[in-house]
Amino acid sequence: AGLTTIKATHGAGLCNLGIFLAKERKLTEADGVELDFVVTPTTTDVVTLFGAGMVDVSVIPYSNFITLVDAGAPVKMVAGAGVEGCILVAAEGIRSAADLKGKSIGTFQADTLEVLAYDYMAAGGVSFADVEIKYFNTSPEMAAAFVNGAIDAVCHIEPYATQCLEQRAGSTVLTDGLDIYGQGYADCVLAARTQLLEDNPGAVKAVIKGMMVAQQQSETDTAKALADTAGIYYRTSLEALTLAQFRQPVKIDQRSNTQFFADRSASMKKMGYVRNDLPPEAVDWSLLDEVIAENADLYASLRLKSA
Amino acid sequence: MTLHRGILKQVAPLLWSVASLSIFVGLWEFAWWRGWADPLLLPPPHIFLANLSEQFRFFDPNGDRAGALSEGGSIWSVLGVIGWTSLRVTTGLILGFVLSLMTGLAIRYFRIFGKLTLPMITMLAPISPVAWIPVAVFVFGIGNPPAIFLVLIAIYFVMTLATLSLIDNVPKSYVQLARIMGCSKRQIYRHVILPAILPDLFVTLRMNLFGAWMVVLIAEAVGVGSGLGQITMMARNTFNANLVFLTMTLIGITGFLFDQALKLIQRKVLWWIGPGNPGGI
Amino acid sequence: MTLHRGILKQVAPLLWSVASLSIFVGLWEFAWWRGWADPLLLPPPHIFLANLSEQFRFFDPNGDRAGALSEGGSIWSVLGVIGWTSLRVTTGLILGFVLSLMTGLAIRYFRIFGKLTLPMITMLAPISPVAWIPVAVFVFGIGNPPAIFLVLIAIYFVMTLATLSLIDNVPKSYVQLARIMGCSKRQIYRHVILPAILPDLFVTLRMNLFGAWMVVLIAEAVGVGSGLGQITMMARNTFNANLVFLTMTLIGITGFLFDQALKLIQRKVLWWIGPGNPGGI
Amino acid sequence: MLGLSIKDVSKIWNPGGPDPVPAVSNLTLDVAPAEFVVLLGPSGCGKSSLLYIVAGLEQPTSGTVTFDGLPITEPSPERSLIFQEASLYPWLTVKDNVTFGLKINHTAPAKREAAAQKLLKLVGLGNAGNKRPHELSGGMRQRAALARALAMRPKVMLMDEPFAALDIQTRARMQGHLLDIWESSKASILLVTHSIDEALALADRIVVFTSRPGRIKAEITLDLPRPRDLRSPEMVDYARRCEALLAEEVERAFKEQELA
Amino acid sequence: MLGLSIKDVSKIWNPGGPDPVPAVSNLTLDVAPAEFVVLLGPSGCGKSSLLYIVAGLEQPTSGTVTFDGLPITEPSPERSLIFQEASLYPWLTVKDNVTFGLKINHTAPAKREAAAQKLLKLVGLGNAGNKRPHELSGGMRQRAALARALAMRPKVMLMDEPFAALDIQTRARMQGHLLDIWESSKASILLVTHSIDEALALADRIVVFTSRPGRIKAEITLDLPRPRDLRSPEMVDYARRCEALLAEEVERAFKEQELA
Ligand SMILES: Nc1ncnc2c1ncn2[C@@H]1O[C@H](COP(=O)(O)OP(=O)(O)OP(=O)(O)O)[C@@H](O)[C@H]1O
Ligand SMILES: Nc1ncnc2c1ncn2[C@@H]1O[C@H](COP(=O)(O)OP(=O)(O)OP(=O)(O)O)[C@@H](O)[C@H]1O
Ligand SMILES: [Mg+2]
Ligand SMILES: [Mg+2]
Repeated sequence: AGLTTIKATHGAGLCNLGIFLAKERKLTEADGVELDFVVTPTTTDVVTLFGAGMVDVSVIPYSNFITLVDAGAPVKMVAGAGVEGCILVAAEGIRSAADLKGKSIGTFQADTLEVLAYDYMAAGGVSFADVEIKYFNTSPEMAAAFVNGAIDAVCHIEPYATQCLEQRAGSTVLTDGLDIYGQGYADCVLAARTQLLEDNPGAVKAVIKGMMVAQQQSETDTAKALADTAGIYYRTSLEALTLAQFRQPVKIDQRSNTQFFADRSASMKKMGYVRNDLPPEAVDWSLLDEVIAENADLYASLRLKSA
Repeated sequence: MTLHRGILKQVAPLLWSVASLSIFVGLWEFAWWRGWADPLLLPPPHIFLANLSEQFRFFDPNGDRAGALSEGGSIWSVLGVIGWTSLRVTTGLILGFVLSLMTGLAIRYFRIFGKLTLPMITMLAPISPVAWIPVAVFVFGIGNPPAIFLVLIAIYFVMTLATLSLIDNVPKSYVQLARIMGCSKRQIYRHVILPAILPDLFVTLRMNLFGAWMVVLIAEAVGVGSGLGQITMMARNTFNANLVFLTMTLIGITGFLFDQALKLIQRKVLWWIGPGNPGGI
Repeated sequence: MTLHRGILKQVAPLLWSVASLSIFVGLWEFAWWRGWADPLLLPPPHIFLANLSEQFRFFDPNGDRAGALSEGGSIWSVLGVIGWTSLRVTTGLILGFVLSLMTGLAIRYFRIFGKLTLPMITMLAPISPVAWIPVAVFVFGIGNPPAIFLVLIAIYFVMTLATLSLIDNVPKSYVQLARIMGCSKRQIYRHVILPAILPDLFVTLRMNLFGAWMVVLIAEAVGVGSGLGQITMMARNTFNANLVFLTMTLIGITGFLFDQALKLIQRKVLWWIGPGNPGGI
Repeated sequence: MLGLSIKDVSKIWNPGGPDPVPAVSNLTLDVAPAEFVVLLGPSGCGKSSLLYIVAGLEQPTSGTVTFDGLPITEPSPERSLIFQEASLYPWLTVKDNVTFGLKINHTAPAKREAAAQKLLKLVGLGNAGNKRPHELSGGMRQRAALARALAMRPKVMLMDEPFAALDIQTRARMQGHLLDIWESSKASILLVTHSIDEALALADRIVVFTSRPGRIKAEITLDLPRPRDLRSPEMVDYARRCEALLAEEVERAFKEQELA
Repeated sequence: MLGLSIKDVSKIWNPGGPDPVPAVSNLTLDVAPAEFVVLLGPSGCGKSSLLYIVAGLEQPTSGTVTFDGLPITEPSPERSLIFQEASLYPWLTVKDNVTFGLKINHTAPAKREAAAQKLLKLVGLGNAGNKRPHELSGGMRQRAALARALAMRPKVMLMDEPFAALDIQTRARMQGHLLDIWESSKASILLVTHSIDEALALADRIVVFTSRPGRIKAEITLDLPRPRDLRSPEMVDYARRCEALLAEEVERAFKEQELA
């Protein structure tokens, strides 16, 4: 009783584990906030609902956050959610960016996965124009397309990336992002409506803190955390989940990624998805700073953090 | 003897339906058995219908959280989910039917109105319900209303255009007769055009029933968070082909029953196109 | 004087269309002006039609990668994209029309075949094209074929059922007459039933044209990687409402033109339902 | 001027088309109030076309039609028309078809029921009131259409071969009823028939048409009391005249098409 | 046995329904090869129902119909039927309607064209071959249907009031053509009409029906050469007899329904 209800959307991947745990274990209720999930099937619908102001906070790929801001939606990034885990898998015989020339690559459009492919090729000196990009809508179909040989390479997340590797003989990982972005590069972030930030910053802090607790719990007892969410949000086997979680861990404090976001925004500008660079004020760590300051012990116990 | 035959006549359609399905299922199972159909993508019925209780737990009648643990699980929760989806279909369908009929009649009745609205309707008709999602969300927020709105949108324009075409095909002699009998324009629409187009309008409605079922799956994705569409989506997102096909089966059966019900209503309401016009051979 | 009137008659429909659109646009602009419509979600035409060249760069005629990089940009690339989508619609529509007509005729022609397939078709009809996506990808891989297949699926079942209903409504006297003239069953279908249902079948086709346009947007998302559907998807992903509505406008106009073309064909091909049956008032 | 006045009326079908058909040509005909005019003419000469124009369902290509001095531009229940092919609404029972016009002018249900009973008995369909149109025989349908027209009590009755599908005895009965109603209502009647006997039995005036395009070939005024004995020498003489007039026209029509 | 043989045939419409209608009752009638039988009867007595059964379009409720000894179970081009309401296919021109049966039995196009020309001229539609059915007058449609039936050269011709919509002169011409064709083809004809004159002009035998349910009330054999003079005392006498027979039945039918 007396809880503030915060409407939230989320994706399906493991970078959402933090908010899933926060919800399932009611980690935000200590601070008077109750999470209400609005179910959406695809990121597209997350963007629509969040951009339309129908939900208060959202765990969202940074790429979609960047386009939202560029379109003028009143939202701000307030914390991180998950890091790493974007993997570019290619069929036999493709070893480098140069080998990708003239080949087809599957990805989600305007997604962190596409940005990774772009940056990887840019780093290898290959233009995006030299490859054939195939866009998909859902993860399984994209994986199936690669396994069936309909595409030559695929940018995917776990556990699909491993599935792709295992089920198509000879395929290799071209990049898992670490080599070009470095450790702890962002995938999903937590964003909130600007209006809510002004009206009720406490509620947003409660969500951030809840997710931070969730990160701490998932780091100490990964198995339990996955078991608690597996039946509800994830449908893959526990071992696949565990592997995926290892590749794409929760990380709430991503203050160190501020430059990363600016760089990716530049990439997306080159790709044509946004017109302007990400304005610095769109990334607002002030509430995160406060949560960290107020919960020093909790923060200290986290394994993954910026400082 | 005659009693026997009577019963046989009653159950014959059922038997044919069963035979029909058996063939379909048989071919599918055969494809699986020969290894043509990858069970991960196209699991045959004996696989996706096995372990029903395991699957049923994804059906949460309250729909807050499709797939939530153990809240669903019984056949009742499955029926609950089907019920909710059916409700959205029915509501959208009825609203769409009434609105499109009214629009169609108004377009022909009020000349100027018709000339002003018809081009607009023809242009809006081909726009996919998917593209209407932002509008639906903006106007109706989240929950049932946008889903119903999308169902409505999906059939409204097409039904309006179908109504127009039916009105235009009312035999000239019917209208001439009405004019001779002193019908006002209003009376011609009320007493001649409406009953004359009703039988075909019912057929159109039946066709659009399928359209509505198609769209509700998309519509339920928009923040409704329950229903067969949402479960299909979740199943696809989690690569759960068994659940996809189970849901498709449920959708098929429900749609079939809807169609049969509509056929029955049609036969009761439109008695005059019974024995007189059986056509066919 | 009469010349004047002739010209006026020619351009009148155009004028009405323009008037119709103006009202629609006017209301929308008004809603924006009053602040009812959030320009981020429902940008009015003067906003989303501004800066066309900026938007056009998302249209890449080769369709390999709509959006990324600016290879498109000219009106030609826009037309190219529309052309590709139209091609998929048309192909799916023609295939669907032919297949459903053939199935419908076969169901009534071969009794046993009909009884065996009809229940199956009625059950498959309500299953959304969305749910067919895995099947489409599995069978056809990616590219044009699955998109065309989805368009086909979307209209096939409904058109088949519509064909059946049309066959059943052929006036009894037409068939009786044919039998008296010694028509074999095949000849009855060829010379009586087919021409008798053709006019209404054309109307059904026109209605399904809109259905096909609706579905192609979904279908193009399935690894086709080009076309208006893919651009809409990208626009939605990037919260680019201007581009969403620009694409919707293009879809509306193209669909409208398709409909007009079909109407014209209908009038040329089916001359016998010209002046004799104008109905209406 | 009271009554019906057809002035210099022509009707061309498909006027702009590749094959215009002149159906009626410069026809002038007045029908006084309470006059019973019968039209005789070869098949396809334009009789139905003329009735459509008088009913207001079609516009003449040239010329004017007035009723009681007012130009006719659209149909009105004052001028009922019985179509050559009886058309009943398939979604109404026979009874509801017969009282359709009464329902339209808001006659009370009880009155409608009474009227239906009376009229159905008059035309010999007393038992068929609850049947559906497709269950009737050809003649029964035509009688139902007749009953429907009679229910309206119009000022002008336009009848296109209303008794064509009836056997001679039923036809005689219907003619009798029509005369009764005509005498009590004093309506003008314009009736098309192919039966010379019928024309002689009913008409104040017989108008014989030429073959297409229809013009007036002859008018025969029969100022005789009814019922008339068709076997009287006078009547047989009239019949012979009509036959001869028609024969000429039919001959001409067939000649023309054979030459073409 | 050669020819048409109708044995003890009854037809009940809506047999299981709430309101079964006995249309034909225990009717037995033989039509020899090359015999011309005309059916006369009050409106609604079951004549059309009988023709439908003989054509094979409807099954009798009881009794059997055989042709040349073989039971009739379905329609055949050997037994053509002209429907009471002329129905032409709206998607064919008049000419194509007339030659529809020839196309069905794979007659060569050139032959069809020739047949169409000849038949259309015969029925006076020489100029209307390229018209569409809805552009014809009522009588023209009926003549087109007649031409279509004649094109088939069947062994049995079933004709349901084929000349009802024709003026007396055109009708006489058509009757003449029908007799010519009948004599050259030696087909059996079963023709329904309401015109006693027509019956007398054409029939070898006139069969008079009772009112519904149709039974045979009387048969009149006319062993007279054609053309016949309908004004001869003998013919006038026959006409009187037919009239009297019909009058009785019509009287009875109207009485019955008035009492009901
Ligand atoms: N399809 C039908 N369903 C039910 N009843 C019918 C049907 N056809 C005819 N009847 C009934 O059967 C009876 C005989 O009809 P039929 O058409 O045979 O008469 P008819 O002798 O041809 O009359 P007419 O000279 O008026 O054409 C009528 O009472 C009619 O109502
Ligand atoms: N709707 C129409 N369109 C074109 N031509 C028509 C139309 N209706 C009638 N005609 C033509 O007009 C002429 C006269 O037709 P109408 O129906 O008036 O003849 P009618 O005198 O009533 O003949 P019938 O006695 O055979 O009924 C015919 O040549 C016919 O072909
Ligand atoms: Mg006429
Ligand atoms: Mg009859």
